[in-house]
Amino acid sequence: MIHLAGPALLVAVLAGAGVYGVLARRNAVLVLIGAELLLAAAGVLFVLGTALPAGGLGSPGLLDPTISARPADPLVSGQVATIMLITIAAAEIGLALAVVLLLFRARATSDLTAVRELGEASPSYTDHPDAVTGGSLP
Amino acid sequence: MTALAALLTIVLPATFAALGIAVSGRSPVWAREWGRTGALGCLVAALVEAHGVLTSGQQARIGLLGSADLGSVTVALDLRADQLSALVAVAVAVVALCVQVYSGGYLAPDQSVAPDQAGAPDQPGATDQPASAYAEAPTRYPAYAATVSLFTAAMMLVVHADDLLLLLIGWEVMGACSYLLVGHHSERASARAAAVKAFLVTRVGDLGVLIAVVVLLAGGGTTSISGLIAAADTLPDGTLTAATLLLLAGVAGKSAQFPLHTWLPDAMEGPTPVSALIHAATMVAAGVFLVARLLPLFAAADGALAVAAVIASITMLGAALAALAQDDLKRLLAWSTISQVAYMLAGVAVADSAGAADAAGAADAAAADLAAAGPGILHLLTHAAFKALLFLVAGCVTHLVGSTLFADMGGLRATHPALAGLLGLGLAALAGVPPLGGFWSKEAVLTAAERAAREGAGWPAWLVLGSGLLTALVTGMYAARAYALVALGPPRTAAMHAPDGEAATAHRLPASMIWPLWVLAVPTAVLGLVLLAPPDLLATTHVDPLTAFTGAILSLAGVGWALSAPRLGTADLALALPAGVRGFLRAGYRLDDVQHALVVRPYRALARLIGAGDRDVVDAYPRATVVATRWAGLGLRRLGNGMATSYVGWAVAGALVLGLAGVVLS
Amino acid sequence: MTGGVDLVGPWALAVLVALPLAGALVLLGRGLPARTATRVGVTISGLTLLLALAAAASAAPFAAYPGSRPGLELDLDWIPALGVHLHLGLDGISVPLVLLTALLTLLVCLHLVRVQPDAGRVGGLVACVLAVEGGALGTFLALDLVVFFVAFETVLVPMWFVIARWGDSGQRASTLAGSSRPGGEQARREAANRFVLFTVTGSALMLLGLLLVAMRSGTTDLVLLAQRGGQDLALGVQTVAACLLVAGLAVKAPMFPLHTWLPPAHTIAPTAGSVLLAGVLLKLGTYGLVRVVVPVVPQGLREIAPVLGAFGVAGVLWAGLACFVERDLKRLIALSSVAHMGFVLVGIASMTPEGLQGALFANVAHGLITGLLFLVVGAVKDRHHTAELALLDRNLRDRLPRLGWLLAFGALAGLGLPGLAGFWGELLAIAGAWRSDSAMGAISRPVAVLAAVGTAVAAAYLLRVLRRLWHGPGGAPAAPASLGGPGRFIGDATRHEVVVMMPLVAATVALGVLPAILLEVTGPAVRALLAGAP
Amino acid sequence: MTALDVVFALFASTAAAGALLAVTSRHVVHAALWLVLALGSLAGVYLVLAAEVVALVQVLVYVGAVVVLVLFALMLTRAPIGVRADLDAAPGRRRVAAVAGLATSALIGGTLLAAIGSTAEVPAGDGTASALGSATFTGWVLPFELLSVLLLAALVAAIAISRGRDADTPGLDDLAPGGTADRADPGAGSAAPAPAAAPAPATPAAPSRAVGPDGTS
Repeated sequence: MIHLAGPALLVAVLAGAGVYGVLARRNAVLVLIGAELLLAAAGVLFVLGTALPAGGLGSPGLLDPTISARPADPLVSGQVATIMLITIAAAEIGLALAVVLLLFRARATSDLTAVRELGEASPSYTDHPDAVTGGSLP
Repeated sequence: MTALAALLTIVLPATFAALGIAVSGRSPVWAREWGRTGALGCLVAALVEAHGVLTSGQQARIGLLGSADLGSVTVALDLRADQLSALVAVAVAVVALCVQVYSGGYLAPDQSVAPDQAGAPDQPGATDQPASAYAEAPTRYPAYAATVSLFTAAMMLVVHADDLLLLLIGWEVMGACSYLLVGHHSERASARAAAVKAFLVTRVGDLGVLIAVVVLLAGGGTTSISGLIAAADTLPDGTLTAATLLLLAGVAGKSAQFPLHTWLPDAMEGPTPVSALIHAATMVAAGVFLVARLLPLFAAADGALAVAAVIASITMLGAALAALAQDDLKRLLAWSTISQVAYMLAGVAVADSAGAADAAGAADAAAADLAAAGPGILHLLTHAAFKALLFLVAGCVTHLVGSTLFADMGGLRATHPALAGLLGLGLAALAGVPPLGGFWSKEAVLTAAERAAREGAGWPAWLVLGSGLLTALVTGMYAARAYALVALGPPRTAAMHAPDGEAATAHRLPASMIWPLWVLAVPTAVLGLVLLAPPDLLATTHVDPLTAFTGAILSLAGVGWALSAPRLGTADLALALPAGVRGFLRAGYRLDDVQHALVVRPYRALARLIGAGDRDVVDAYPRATVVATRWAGLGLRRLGNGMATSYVGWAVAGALVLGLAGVVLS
Repeated sequence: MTGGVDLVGPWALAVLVALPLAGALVLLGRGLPARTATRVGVTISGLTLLLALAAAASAAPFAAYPGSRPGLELDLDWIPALGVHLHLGLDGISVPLVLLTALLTLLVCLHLVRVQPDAGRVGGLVACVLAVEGGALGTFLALDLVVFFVAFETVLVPMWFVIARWGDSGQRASTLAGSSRPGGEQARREAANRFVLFTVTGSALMLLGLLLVAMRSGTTDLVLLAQRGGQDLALGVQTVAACLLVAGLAVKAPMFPLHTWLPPAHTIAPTAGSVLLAGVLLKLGTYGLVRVVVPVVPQGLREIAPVLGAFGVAGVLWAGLACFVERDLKRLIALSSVAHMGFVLVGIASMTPEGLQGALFANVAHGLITGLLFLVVGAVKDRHHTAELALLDRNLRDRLPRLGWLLAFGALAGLGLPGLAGFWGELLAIAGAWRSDSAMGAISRPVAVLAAVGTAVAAAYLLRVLRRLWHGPGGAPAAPASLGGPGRFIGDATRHEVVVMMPLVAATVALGVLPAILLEVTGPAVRALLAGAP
Repeated sequence: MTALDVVFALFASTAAAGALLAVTSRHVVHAALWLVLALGSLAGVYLVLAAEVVALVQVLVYVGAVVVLVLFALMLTRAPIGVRADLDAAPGRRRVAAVAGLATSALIGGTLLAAIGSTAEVPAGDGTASALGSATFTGWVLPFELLSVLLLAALVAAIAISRGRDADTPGLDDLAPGGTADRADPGAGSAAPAPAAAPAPATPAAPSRAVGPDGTS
């Protein structure tokens, strides 16, 4: 028996921190840390979902404590989802770190602000739009 | 029988027009015969119709094109046959037949270079084409003959229409045919310009008819002429006034009345038989016919007839003066047509009150309505005869001398006495010399005007009377002047020689060009006799002896003055005028220039402006869309700056906005 | 009117749409040689015309809902989840346009048998023509908003191909001094893209309007909607829907300030494409106005009728004046379409029986006359390899008499000469505008007078063409020798070309002298359409 | 206020603090270690929420593998030791990021609190291994299998990426000879790439490009 407001607040804080981390960091690895926090927030939310009465956020039990008797969810959906989430996150970070490593080997940096080759304003971006649209209407 | 005949007067020429194009191919001979057959059939039909109408009374409601479901009303597109239509139809058919026959000789199929062409009044660019080029071209005769037939059919449609929509069809088809015929010698720039001008000026006038039809349809709920006449007194005043004034605009355009008359003198660019057709019986007469046909409407509308009278008065005198100064036979005749048509219009315009005085004696109201237009119609008939004669004679003269300029003519009496006699006959009828047809009809108009003036019709009638008397004098002058210049004096040997070098006296005219002249000479001389046993239409048409005497004296004075001019020291009466005045009159008061400055040039400038506006203003918006899209694209491209965190930032922002929207909206 | 002859059943309507589309698929799938492809096209379009005639005969007598059901009706479930029916019907409003479309397609296919564009495979062009026919017939037969929209859009794609692939690449306009128009490949692409972008934008607006109507009234069935006559829609909704629908359809019509896609598209398109564009595509817009806007949102249309009428008459005058200074013959004819469709818009905006009768009549007349003019001008252009008025040889009446007379006939018909088809539509549109106090209000009479003036303006520009091209000194060509030299041979219209054009000439004359043919068919339908409107 | 609440508050505040420090620390390795703290506390949170298996997995995968992986990555990319000012973006950008983070927190927190309500207290569910196991291998077996395929794919992809396919790809030439990637232990699960990339012997070549400040330390 715990108060649900706590986990909710924790989710909010983790998500906010994750967003900040993703947006404010330059180092690719640190950006990934932010992403991990976002995923973690999602995981907490899933587990919180298991703790909710049947029907989730739409359940009448949320507002009326007398209907708090919760029929057991035989599939324990929230927790299973969290586990899967963690797995996916692990796969993701493995891949991401591989990319970061490759980037570092190619560019000798893991600073994301220094890698802009795919940007439209890059001097190496040669596909001029006029070549695509074929000029203007008369 | 009458109904069938009336129908045939329209259908026969139209059918033969189509046959002439479709069956004859490029063979001019076949085309000529198709055209003549059509005209002959038309004449027979018209005579049968006239006989039927005169013996068994009028007939209305002859179906032609079924009915038209206009939405809120269904109009029956009917024809009618009454004395008015029958008499005019006979005149039209006679003239058309003469013209078809005459054209066969005049525009002889084997003679590719038309006589008009050689010495046409040289305007700048008039001969921008070597004559040989036209000689190579296939003959245009089949199309010409078919167009004349179609022209006849259209006029017959106007004459017989009992529905304004039908009348409008004939009315405008005539305009199109005149365009085709005036532009017959289209290798000449002047002919092209004249054709376009003829069509456009009359079309502008026709807008009046078009809108008048719409107004009457909206106000009266029908376009049937008999229906409208029956309802003339119950129609709203505004509808009546608007419709009649608009119709007058169309009349002014078609009948070449001031200020829309400028096309007619230029239309002399057409072959001479065409001029005879247009001037004598068809196109210009259609305007007067329309007013006569709708006279009860005009009479019921305030001021419409007064306006018509003013227009007619201005036109008849002004055109007569302009005719006096012309140095070209055909243009003189053209101006005389304008003047004479104004007589008819004046006769119709003043006729109402005169006719009303006698209405009590007429059989019924409808007949009285028709009879009121009698003087004008009588003049229409006599004019048809003598003007056709004059033009055809002029064509012969042109054929002989190869020019239409007075400067190239002279001494016709010595070389071709019979032709000169016919010319004299026509000109005397034009001048109103008794006892020719023209005299009676003109005096009938003047009598009607005088009676109307005396019976309190007010100043328009007086204006018509004064203007008419003055015009009689001037008409006598220019008619006699024309005769003096063409028939009297020594032959111009240089010009009277035929192209092949034969002596002028030996140059023979084809028979097909001669006998239409004699046919037309008969009514020219004796049409006045119709007043001895007038049909109902002319029952109220009288000639007042005193007025007739005054008119005749004035005409003869003009004739005498002009004929005696050589003894006064100048062969040409016009030379007695100051040079400036002469030039001004010859140019038709320079109204062409005014028209050019006030209408044509502004129109061209406006068209250029709009043309540029279409490209640079209206189309600028789509093109601006292109530019704007490209700039927007360039701007949005800057968002794709290659920085991964920036992309994530936009994604987060989007998610936040969506989430917020969800919260707010729920 | 007497009852119809039951030649065919309702299934004919579905076949009418499916037959040309199937033909198009067959032609696309098999790379047939040009001869066979055109034969197939002629066969299929001929069958379609016959079927259309039979269906029209079976659908008589013509009345329209809501007074009675359409003469021939087919109603099948299509998308049950959305309540969309495959609802086709043939009534007095659609019959003339269905027949016109079938006739023009047949003529175009016949024309393609001998006269083929310079570039591209003819089989594909015939396929596109048939696809356009199928889409257009679908539009004219649709009695369901969704079906209407789908068919309306179906026409777009093949038309894009027609312009972009078989368009006129030999434009010489750019060689003329002072002409800034590009030529060749770029011109084709631009014209095609412009056409698609304009019309797709219009379609998007129209779709919004259709959705609004469908959402608010809960049905997409046109018969139901027309029976309600907008009673279940609030005035505001009606006005917004009418604005969207009119704006969308006016692009296609096209209405005056939205018309700039039309001249390049018509000019660049091959003759077949030009004829279809003028005769069929433009009709989709005005047909939509009559079929959807007038009965479904009558009060909304009444609210915006003054604007529609003003733009319509502005188009009449604007395009007429622009034609007067236009230098390219084909472009001139194209611009004149804007003027003619201006009359149609004025007629629709009047919301009177006369006006609608005039609009429907002018629709058909324009298809016939402008179709004929495009065929003639296309023939002239093929022979001179340019349509620039200044470069074309003059004196057509002597040099090429048959073409010359056809051109003169077309021009006279185009300027609304009474006795030919063009006249009645214009007269009735003007008459409708004059009486349309209830819809157009204070501007009704000025609009009528200005529209009448437009007929004189039309005379001015068409006579200019005739004076320049038909008349004129003959013999040596006015064009410089570099454009082919004086010694080249230019033949008159072939028998084949004359045969293709003659039905249009005959129909123009027939409708001109016997307007009852068409007016009797549309009359009851028009009254029924307006009866729903309060 | 039960004991569980207190325990939860302890774990939660630790996790929150760790998370905040992890994203704000100017020391790379510290950031990684703060992440360890945060994720580890989350395991406690899961325990309090009666999700024992989840807590265990969290410890195993996150604290045990992922963080180690992160630390390896930091080492391999020559991450600087000590406080650095260039880890964060420009101040303006940081402010934007802070606003975005706060907005996210506010939105999520507000929504959740409004939805869950402050009064509802529900018994924590049971997250025993047997319950989860039966659930996973009955109802969730298909997603579970799909997940395993995903993991396998990620494993292969990580190897492929870090090893490269072409010999001429810049930077891959500098991998240790003998293919260290071959020594990757499939059984190590998601941690597989880490040993693959372990001993990078030399400074990356980065031809024709100035070596950034991160690479020079």
